[in-house]
Amino acid sequence: MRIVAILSAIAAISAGIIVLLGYFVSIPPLPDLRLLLTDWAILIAGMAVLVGIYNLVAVQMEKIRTRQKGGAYGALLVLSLIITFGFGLLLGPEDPWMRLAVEAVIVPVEAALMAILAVTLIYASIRLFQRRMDVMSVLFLLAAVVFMLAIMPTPFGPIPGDWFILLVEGAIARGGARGLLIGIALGTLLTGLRVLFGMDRPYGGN
Amino acid sequence: MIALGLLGFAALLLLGLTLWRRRSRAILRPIDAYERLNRAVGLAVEMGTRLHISLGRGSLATTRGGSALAGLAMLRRLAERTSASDRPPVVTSGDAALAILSQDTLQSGYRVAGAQEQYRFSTGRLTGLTPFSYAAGSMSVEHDENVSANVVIGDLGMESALIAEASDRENSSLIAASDDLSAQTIFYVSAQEPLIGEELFAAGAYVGAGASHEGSLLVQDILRWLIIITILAGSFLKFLGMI
Amino acid sequence: MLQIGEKPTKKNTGELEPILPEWLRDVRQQARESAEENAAQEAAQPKVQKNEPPDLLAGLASQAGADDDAIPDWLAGINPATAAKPSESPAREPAPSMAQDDRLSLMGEPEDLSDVREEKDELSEWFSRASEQPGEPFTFEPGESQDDLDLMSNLDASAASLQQPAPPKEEEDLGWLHDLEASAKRSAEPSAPRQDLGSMPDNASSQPSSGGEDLSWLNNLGGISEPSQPFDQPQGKPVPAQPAAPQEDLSWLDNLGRTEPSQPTQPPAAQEDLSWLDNLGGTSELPQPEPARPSSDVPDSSSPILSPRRTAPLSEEAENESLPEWLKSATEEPSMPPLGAGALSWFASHDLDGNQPAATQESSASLSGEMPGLSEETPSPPFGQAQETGGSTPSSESLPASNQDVDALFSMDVPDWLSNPESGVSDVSLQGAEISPAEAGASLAPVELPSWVQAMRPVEAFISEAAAGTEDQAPEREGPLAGLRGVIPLLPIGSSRRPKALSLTLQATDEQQAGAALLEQILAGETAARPLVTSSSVASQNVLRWVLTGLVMVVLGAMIGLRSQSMPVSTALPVEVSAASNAIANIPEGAPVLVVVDYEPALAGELEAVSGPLLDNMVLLRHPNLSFLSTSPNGSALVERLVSNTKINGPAPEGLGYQPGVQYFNLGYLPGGSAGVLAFIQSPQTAIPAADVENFSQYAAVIVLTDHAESGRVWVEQLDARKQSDPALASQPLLMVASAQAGPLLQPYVSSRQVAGMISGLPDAARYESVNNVPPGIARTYWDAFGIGLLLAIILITFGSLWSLFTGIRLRRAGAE
Amino acid sequence: MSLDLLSAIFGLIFTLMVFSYLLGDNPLFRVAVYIFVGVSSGYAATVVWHYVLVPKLFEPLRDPNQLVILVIPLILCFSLLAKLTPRISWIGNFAMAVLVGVGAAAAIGGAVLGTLIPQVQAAIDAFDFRAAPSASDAFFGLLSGIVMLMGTVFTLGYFHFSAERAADGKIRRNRVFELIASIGRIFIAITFGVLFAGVYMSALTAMIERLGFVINFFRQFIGI
Repeated sequence: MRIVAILSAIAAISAGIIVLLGYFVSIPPLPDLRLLLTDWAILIAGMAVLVGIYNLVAVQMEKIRTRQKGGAYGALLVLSLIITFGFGLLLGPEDPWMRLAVEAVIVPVEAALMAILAVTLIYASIRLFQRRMDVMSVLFLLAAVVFMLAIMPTPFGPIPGDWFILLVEGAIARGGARGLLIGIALGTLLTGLRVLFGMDRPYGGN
Repeated sequence: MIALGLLGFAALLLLGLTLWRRRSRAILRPIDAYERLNRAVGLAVEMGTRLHISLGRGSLATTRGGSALAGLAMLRRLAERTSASDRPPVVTSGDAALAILSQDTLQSGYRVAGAQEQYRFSTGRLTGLTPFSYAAGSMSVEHDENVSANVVIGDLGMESALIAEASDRENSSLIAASDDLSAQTIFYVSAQEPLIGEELFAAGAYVGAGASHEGSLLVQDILRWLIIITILAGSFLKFLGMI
Repeated sequence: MLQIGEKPTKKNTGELEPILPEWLRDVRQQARESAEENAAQEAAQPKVQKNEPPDLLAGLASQAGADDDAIPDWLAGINPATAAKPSESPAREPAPSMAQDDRLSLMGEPEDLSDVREEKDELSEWFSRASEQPGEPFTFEPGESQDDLDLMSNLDASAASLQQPAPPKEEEDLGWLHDLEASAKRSAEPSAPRQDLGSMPDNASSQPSSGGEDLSWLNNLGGISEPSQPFDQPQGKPVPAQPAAPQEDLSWLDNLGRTEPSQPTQPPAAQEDLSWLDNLGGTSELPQPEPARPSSDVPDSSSPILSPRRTAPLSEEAENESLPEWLKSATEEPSMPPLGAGALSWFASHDLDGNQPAATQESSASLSGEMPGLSEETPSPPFGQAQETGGSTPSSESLPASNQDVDALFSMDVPDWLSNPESGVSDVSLQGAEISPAEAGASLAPVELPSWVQAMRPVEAFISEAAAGTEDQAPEREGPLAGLRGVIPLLPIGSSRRPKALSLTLQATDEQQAGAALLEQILAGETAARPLVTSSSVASQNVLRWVLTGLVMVVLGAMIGLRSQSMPVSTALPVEVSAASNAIANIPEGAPVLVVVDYEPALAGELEAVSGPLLDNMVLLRHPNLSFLSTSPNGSALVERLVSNTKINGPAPEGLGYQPGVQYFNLGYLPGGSAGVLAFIQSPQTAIPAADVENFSQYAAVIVLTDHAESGRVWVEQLDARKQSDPALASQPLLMVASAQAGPLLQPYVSSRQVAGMISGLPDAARYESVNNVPPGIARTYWDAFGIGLLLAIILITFGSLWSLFTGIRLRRAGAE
Repeated sequence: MSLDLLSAIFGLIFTLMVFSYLLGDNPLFRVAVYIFVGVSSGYAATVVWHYVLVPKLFEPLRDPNQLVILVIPLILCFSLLAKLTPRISWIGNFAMAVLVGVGAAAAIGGAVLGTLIPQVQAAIDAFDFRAAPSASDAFFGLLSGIVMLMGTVFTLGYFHFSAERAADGKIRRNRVFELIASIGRIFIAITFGVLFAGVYMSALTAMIERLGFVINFFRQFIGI
């Protein structure tokens, strides 16, 4: 097993370094190798979806078999998944019947889930002071409310001074967002480097 | 060229600081959310309750994989620490490859902890292949599995509001971070102590995942100030019209 | 007779689950929501100590039950440090007993616990010799800091540490350090205390946070290998002691001290408790007929002897046990130690007669050292009460487990005569009332205790009487046993043969009564308040949800039902919107345009409303050939919906009459994220055979409809990289149509000119629509409802937050009062 | 019955079932959600099969020349099936390792080329007023540039992780860093406030769309 871990690490590091060099160095054949390896990764991720589907079904079947809480709902999930996947394999995703699955189930449920956030977000912001009563929370809610005020259409047109609010808050938000994005990029960079150095090996190696 | 230089510099710093950190531990600023996480882990072990760890839906074949890798590093450590628990944590993901990796990570963690028998394939779950189906599946886990704490770390978008709402309804603790700013905003308003910005990538260091995680935080600090200095100097020179 | 291995631990844990998570939440909320918790809130802590131990024992039992021998091994295996760093603690016994191993590995910090054992032994010895020393109360701290029972004090310490530091406590801690050093010098193994000191800062520094000692304690629970070197642990490398140890030691002590300010009024009572304990403590050491032997001599059979420390709190007596411990944490002074442990030490001390192994003597000695006096007189309640009055306590659910475990423990290694410890108490307590303080003082003479230990034997005849009597008795009204029932069994006076032995406990001084009264008061506050608060808060939360739902649905429904379009739309275009408008105007007539559908079905409604004006304007103005490419799996199915809702494929005159496969193409799904995008940019027809162009630069414009800043970023980054090698792409505008939540995140790319123009959210779309005279579409239809919805949200958030703020402040004031 | 009507009826039913969650978690909501998870997962798997595996893996196998190139990914892909059996799941580790390695490299490339360099460049370019059409534009540009610069710098500085142990034993950052962090916290709070407004507007638009769908359905049903 140890040799497997070592070979896996070698595979990950070499693939990663080739792709990374393909990003920054345009010396042939690095860019082509990068595309080839990313294609492989896409294929592996695609095959992983089939394994994941099995996992999804197996977990629900286990719930049904052991009569766990929600087992009956699990049966619904498995049934709908198998029917959709079965028909999808036969008919293809562009078939009108498959589009029906999207139009009749996926879009309505997702859109409705998104819609209920219009209530739950208000609820969460009302309860914010019950969670944290500090100046940052006050600033947060103040900024949100003022920004919505500046955006809000009224029967008399936009509120006076809306442009100034949008200018100042927009500038602050752009600056803050830029700082956050740069920070996240730094974190991503270092996380990726840890994997490329074999310090993190989530692929089964210790 | 600049990018390659930055990359090489970061790599060298990471190697050096990691080696250094193996000799002396870094002192990092306290982050309330991670203190809460460490308490939640210990209490879940102690009380026999379930920990729900959600790794988001960042596909590793895309650029969104960074946060997923950070979540996996944290998961590995949490797996070791919860290996003595009556109820092993449930790990949910919205990406199939990530779900497989979460199973591998759980197995590795338990193996190192000498508790292989704790591993069940059903503890590393794919709850959906699209963002909202993943969130909906995770809501069900929160509802059905007697979860005492939800640790949501990874790539999530607006669907994170559903997970936060379910956690609130189930009255379970929520420790959440995402690399997406919309999700961070939602967690900022929903979680007791929000994890914002790059704090997501500090998860490993704060749960004790090793010197490399500490080292990478120090490299982040060094690069951070280099970038700040570059921006300030560049802005000034640009204002003067010198560049 | 039941064996430990036969305990169905999961069942026990399952019984506890309904209680524990709720308690956990309550304690968390107390720790978080209030900076200065009042006594009633802090009273939640006894529940911790009351409820936690069963799980600890359950954990042990379950492992035993699952696999008598293997499980301790793997539990021990949880801590590679034991294998990785054998020489790290030279003073430690080389081979701890299986039971210790088991326990220690569950705690995950063998060094510390073995150290604790040593330390407690020294402390107890020190107690027995110098019980009048004023500084000695603090000598409880080290032992307790590593005691698995002070979970809540650890939790609250870290919680309180977020609120307030406690410099004075630090000095006390330093004083305690000196005391510890002093006691260490007197101890048989001088190196042990230093080792403890060395190990404590390691624990404290195991987490870099202010709650360090709390986190290290949690690491112990989690069974991680090296709480003292958490970051190096995965490498499994032993790390030498840190030079910063003293500092970290201070911080650890500081963390201990942090809880002090939360109970400024209690110390006097606590002090009294301590002095009282110390008086009793004089006798506690004496049962030890011999010094502690290395635990390597200890046979495995000692395991059940150690475990009851966790079992005891399950019983009614556990409550009593936890109360003084809790009172300690409430008063933030080291106070009355856990009676359960005392019970154990008493139990162990009697076991000495029953060929008790050396390690057990050692630990029992240390325990009795921790809680002198109690070790003698309190043991009877744990067992007698556990079986009879446990049901009347809040922890009644956990009672069966505790009884089984306790019985099992007795049945395993303990001589039968010891399995009924009440007898000792029954007659002890019986006599207590008659004993004068003078006699009590005399009873503390060391020489008397061994005889008392031996004299325990004949008393077993009283057990049944005592047990039967307890149910009928009224609870004690005063003294340290206040609120307990059956501690003093109704037995005929004279049934005891040792009037002097344990008489002191029943001598309640005024201070003890004050402490007990405070305890009762706090207990009453705790038991009364919690259920009401939670139920009402849950109800109010649901009501709030329903009210918000009703308001939003009714108001928006009315606006949509009325089809109101009365609100004017501003004609002032934001810079990025006008830039997008200009870019559309510059697209050549009939040129191919790539439209990337990169949003989830959840946001289809918004993205269709936001992209409609731009797409309609472009089709009306330039009649381009549209190629729809999806980078999300569901995207390709959303294309048809998009073109129909934006009336692109609708029949004229209402629609724009575009035909699929003629004026617009659905290229389908492009997998692979950035790699897929790069592949498509490099060679569209290779990536998607159905692509209508050979070269990406043939697209006159790229319009990305996205709900996610990351998706936009992928296109930005890949196009930027490609533009460096393909100058033809430089003139190709990249336009973003973004969801309102993604817009601000894409702004940096707009201001960096990587994105030529952007429409983000309904307001931009409505403005674009009205400025460019696009036929009114979805954006205009939604506009009025959007305005009213925003107004409603502003009002609800503002007044709701003010209400939240007001109630929060009121609660804090109430708490302060 | 046309597919459009069928999808409208199902859409209405599922929308109302999901809305019932606002009254509390209930079986209707859970039925809708579980069916949704099954259907969306099945559809996504279908898309992956038809758009990824078939065109990129299976169809090219017909061409012997492609076979040589595809043999490695083919082996890697099928080795993943070993993950279905824990006993031999290690066989799939190589495939996952390649995926993780490529993903890490993609993440690094995206972070450096997609965010770090462009964002730093954009922060600097905000002070380029040579193209400003008027003095007032230049003034407002400068004002906004300064605010953005402060926002970027203080927000970035807020996250500084390294700290030190103070004399009182508490762990805290250097005073300068603490000052920067406390200012950065203000920018972060305002930034999140603005982002929250955006998030809410998206949710509100979705709510309007769903309510509009329900109301229009009944309106057409009644014939108004």
